[in-house]
Amino acid sequence: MKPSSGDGAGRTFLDSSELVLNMGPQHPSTHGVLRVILKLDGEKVLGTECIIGYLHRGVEKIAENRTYAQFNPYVDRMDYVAAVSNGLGYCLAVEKLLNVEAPPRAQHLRVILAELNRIASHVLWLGTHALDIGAMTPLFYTFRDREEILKIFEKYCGARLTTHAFRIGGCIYEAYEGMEQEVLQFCDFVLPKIDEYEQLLTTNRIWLDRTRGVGPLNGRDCIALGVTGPVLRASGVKWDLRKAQPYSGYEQFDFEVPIGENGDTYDRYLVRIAEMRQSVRIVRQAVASLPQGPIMAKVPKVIKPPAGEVYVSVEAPKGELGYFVVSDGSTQPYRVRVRPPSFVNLQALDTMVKGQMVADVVAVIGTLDIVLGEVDR
Amino acid sequence: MELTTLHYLVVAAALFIIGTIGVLTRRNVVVILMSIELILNAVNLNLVAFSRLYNGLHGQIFALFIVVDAAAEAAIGLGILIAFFRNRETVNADEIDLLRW
Amino acid sequence: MLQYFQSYLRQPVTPGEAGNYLWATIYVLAVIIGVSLVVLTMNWGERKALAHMQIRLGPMRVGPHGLLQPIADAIKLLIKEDIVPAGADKPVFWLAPVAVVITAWTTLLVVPFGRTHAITDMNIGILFMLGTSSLGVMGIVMAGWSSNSHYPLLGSLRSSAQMVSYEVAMGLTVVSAILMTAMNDSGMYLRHAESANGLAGTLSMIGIVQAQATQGTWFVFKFFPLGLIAFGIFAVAMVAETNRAPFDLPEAESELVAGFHTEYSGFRWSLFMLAEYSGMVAVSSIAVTLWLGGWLRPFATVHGRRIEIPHYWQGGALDFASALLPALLFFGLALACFLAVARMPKLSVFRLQTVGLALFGALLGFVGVVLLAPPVRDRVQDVFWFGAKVAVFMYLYIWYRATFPRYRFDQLMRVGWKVLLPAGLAVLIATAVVGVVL
Amino acid sequence: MSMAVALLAAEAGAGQTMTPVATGFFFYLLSALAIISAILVITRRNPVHCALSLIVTLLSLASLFLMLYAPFVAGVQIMVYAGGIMVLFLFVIMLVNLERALKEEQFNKQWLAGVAVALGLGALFFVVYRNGQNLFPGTPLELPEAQNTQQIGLGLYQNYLLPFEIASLLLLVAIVGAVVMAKKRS
Repeated sequence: MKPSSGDGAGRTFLDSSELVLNMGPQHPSTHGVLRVILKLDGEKVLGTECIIGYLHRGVEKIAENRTYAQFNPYVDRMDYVAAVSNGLGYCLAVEKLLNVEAPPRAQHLRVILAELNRIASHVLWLGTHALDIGAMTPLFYTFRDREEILKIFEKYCGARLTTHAFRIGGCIYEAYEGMEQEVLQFCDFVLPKIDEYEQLLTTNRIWLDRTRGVGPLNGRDCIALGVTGPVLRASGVKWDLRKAQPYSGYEQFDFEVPIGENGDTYDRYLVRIAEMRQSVRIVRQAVASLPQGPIMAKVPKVIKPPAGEVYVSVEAPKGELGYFVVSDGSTQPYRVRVRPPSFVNLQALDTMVKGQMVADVVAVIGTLDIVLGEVDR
Repeated sequence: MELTTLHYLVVAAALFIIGTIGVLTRRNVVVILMSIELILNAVNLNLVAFSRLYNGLHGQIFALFIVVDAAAEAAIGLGILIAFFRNRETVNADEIDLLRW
Repeated sequence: MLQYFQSYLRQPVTPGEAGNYLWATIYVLAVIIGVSLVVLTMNWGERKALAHMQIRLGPMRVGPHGLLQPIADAIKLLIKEDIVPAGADKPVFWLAPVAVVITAWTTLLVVPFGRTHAITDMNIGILFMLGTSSLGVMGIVMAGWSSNSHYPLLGSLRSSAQMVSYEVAMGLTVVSAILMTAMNDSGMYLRHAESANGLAGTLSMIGIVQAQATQGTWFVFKFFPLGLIAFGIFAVAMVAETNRAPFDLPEAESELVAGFHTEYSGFRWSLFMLAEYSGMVAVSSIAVTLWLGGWLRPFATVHGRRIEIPHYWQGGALDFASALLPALLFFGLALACFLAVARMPKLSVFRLQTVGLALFGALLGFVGVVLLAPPVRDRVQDVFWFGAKVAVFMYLYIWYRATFPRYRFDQLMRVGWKVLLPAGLAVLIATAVVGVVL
Repeated sequence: MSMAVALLAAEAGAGQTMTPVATGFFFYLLSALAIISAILVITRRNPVHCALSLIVTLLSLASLFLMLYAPFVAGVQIMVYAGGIMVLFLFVIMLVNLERALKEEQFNKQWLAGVAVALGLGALFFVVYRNGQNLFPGTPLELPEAQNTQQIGLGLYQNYLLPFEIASLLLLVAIVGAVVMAKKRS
């Protein structure tokens, strides 16, 4: 009857002990259109298979038919909850090709927006992750607080989500009047809110039960799978591109790289919470030391980088976001290859959930913090 | 018409016979177990009816014991069935023809 | 007619016991309509309360403050297309929601809303309630199986395992409450000889409340802290039994989409919802009856161990005040409505809403006035206190839902079998021992 | 209104005792339900339907117990079978390969013999009841419903203490046995 896994008539629950459950692409908690095929023994997960591509828009191919500047808005559509980081990475890559560097003021503005975006992304992650685990209320609190960040974005560049805030060579928008104060106000506003989330979750018994020891991943596996970002750091590997190979002036700021011990879902939660606090720290420093000066480097009107190739990666909220840009000397990139953190992190799903329960799959998908726009591109 | 004990006995007898037919003729062991439940319940009905007839509670107490027995029987029966199913992939009584495997 | 009404009101027993079929039928209808109204109110109240806990407003558009939202939803559900999956086992698929509702409502047969306000009083009341409420799982399994889909199947398997395991803990705590009924007011076990006058331990729901009245304490405070622990266990098991957060695994939205009713839509789905909320009312009623003194009002025993409600000017100040409470509650609600009317924007688009809210307030005020009338007041007080206690549980359900993450299946089982069951057993044994020793 | 008053007067006469109405109707309804669903149990192809019919039978029997003034047995019937048959039902869901079961022969080769045996039994019952009719007095005695539970409790703990303990032992053995039997041998 129904439970039979389709691998032949006459096989049922007990002997084949495999139930194939198709999760998604229409499912409340696959964060978009991820499809996971689960092989189950009762509630236990024997194996998973991720099927992706439902949101494939050919971003990398599009790049080959657009000029460098034209392609810039497209990258915002990959990780749409952290568009600023996407734009930052792309701009840095093209700038490296052109061999220019954004002026200090632009770099500071970029850092402020990127870190605000990191908070926004983590806050959104926290809300949806908690919702996956069944806690409904944090979602609304986190959305309330994310709204403040989006307001700043909107005032700065006119867009809330797909910001397109940066241009190749710096920023196009000067900080609006009172932006420093608003950002600092936001910093004062968000720290108590982070405490509030922690109050709701960090010592909540059910939360601990649901996250501790769930989806464990040790540092060695992380490196083998290419996992980056908070997931890697929660496994005890201190690897943050902002520290390891600083870009956009991150070396000037004093901040810590929080790491976890056990590499389970709870540690990943703690690491992200701690990262939000560190981001606030960076934003405060960046605002305090915001230099005066131009916000745009000298970049030719028609961007025509010399032939060559370059790989630039930034620490996006979800991990290492890399751009491999090949130029043939024309106005259009010959090839753009994106190394999306979500896509690589998603590889770890199978390792993490094997032997765990169905409910943990949902928790682990949540804790990986994937965005399908970025996975499928 | 006034109801008498006999009415209940007839119902019980009918259930008993239906249960017997089920046990004797069905191939599916699960359904056979269900038929045994039917038989036990027919007996219960008899006991309770007699209990009322003779104005005592012994019949009802025995009915309780039978309920206990039915529960134990269902548990053991299904346990055997699972163990069997794991080996032979069938729940048909006809195919359960080996004393050991 | 009035005479008849009054003579009924003097009846000291429930219609079921009296063999009064007319009134029994009226009570059945009243309970069904009442529970449906409670479900509608809960629908609105839950959304509002949840919304305010989650810094939202909740329904605001349909009627003033969304008061008509549940009705609008009901209409929407009724006229929605009724989808039966092609691979479904049709008869079972059709029967499942009906079975769920029937079992949920049957449970309410013995709920004592007041000394005489129960449909009937059964010798085996609490056993009957536990039995029928455990039958509810049948409907859920039927729904899950007949949908011919993986998510409902997993949901119903989870549900049945969950309900069966929590029933055990629940049953144990219920037994400890029943043990408590078997003691006289000094906490001693009643001898067999005494039991002849009907004071011995009882399974009857009304008897349990009366035992609390006679012993002068609610069982939650009996043998402190034994009663409290037992009540706590019951309160947890009861949430699991009704499949509500944080034990809502059978319909865990983020894992199983909607669990056993994934494939249901429209009216059938609304039956599941109706049954879920009726079940919540039912188990809350059990909790109230067993531990919180049923229809007895707080401090009812200050002036001696009195079971009967004194008339207006006879009791003490507390009696008088509590007699006015039901009416005062409705006056307060009416006042809230009028305040909201005063705060309504004075725009022509809001006129209809304003008038509607004012009328609603007036209706509530009128109910308050009716409740003040002496014959009604005497009879309604019981129901008021019972309802108030159940309402606390209902609010707790909402509160849980807003606060807790969801348990995982193995953790749920662990809590049930390794925490609640031993604790329940320990409390049961301790109650028995303490009852003898004291 | 006059009808209502008349009803009330009738009640006043009846007093505290139960005055069952339409017992005949309910008896026939319930026993018909029980027997029809019992027949469905042994004839349905789909084992899930069998289990559902069995539940209907058990519930109608519980109601019959109520009519026989055995409320405690009725309650136990509902409770134990709701749990026990629930499990049975689940096992049906998990064990039986429905697609295969639906195609297969439902009755074994001895069905004729089975029916013959059953008919013989029926004949036996018929004879016994016919001849023993006067053994069962027409109207059974009224049994007070009140205190039923207490009396059963006393009976279990006084006269039937040993069987009671043996029954609990039986249950223990059944639990252990079922677990051992169903455990996977790895």
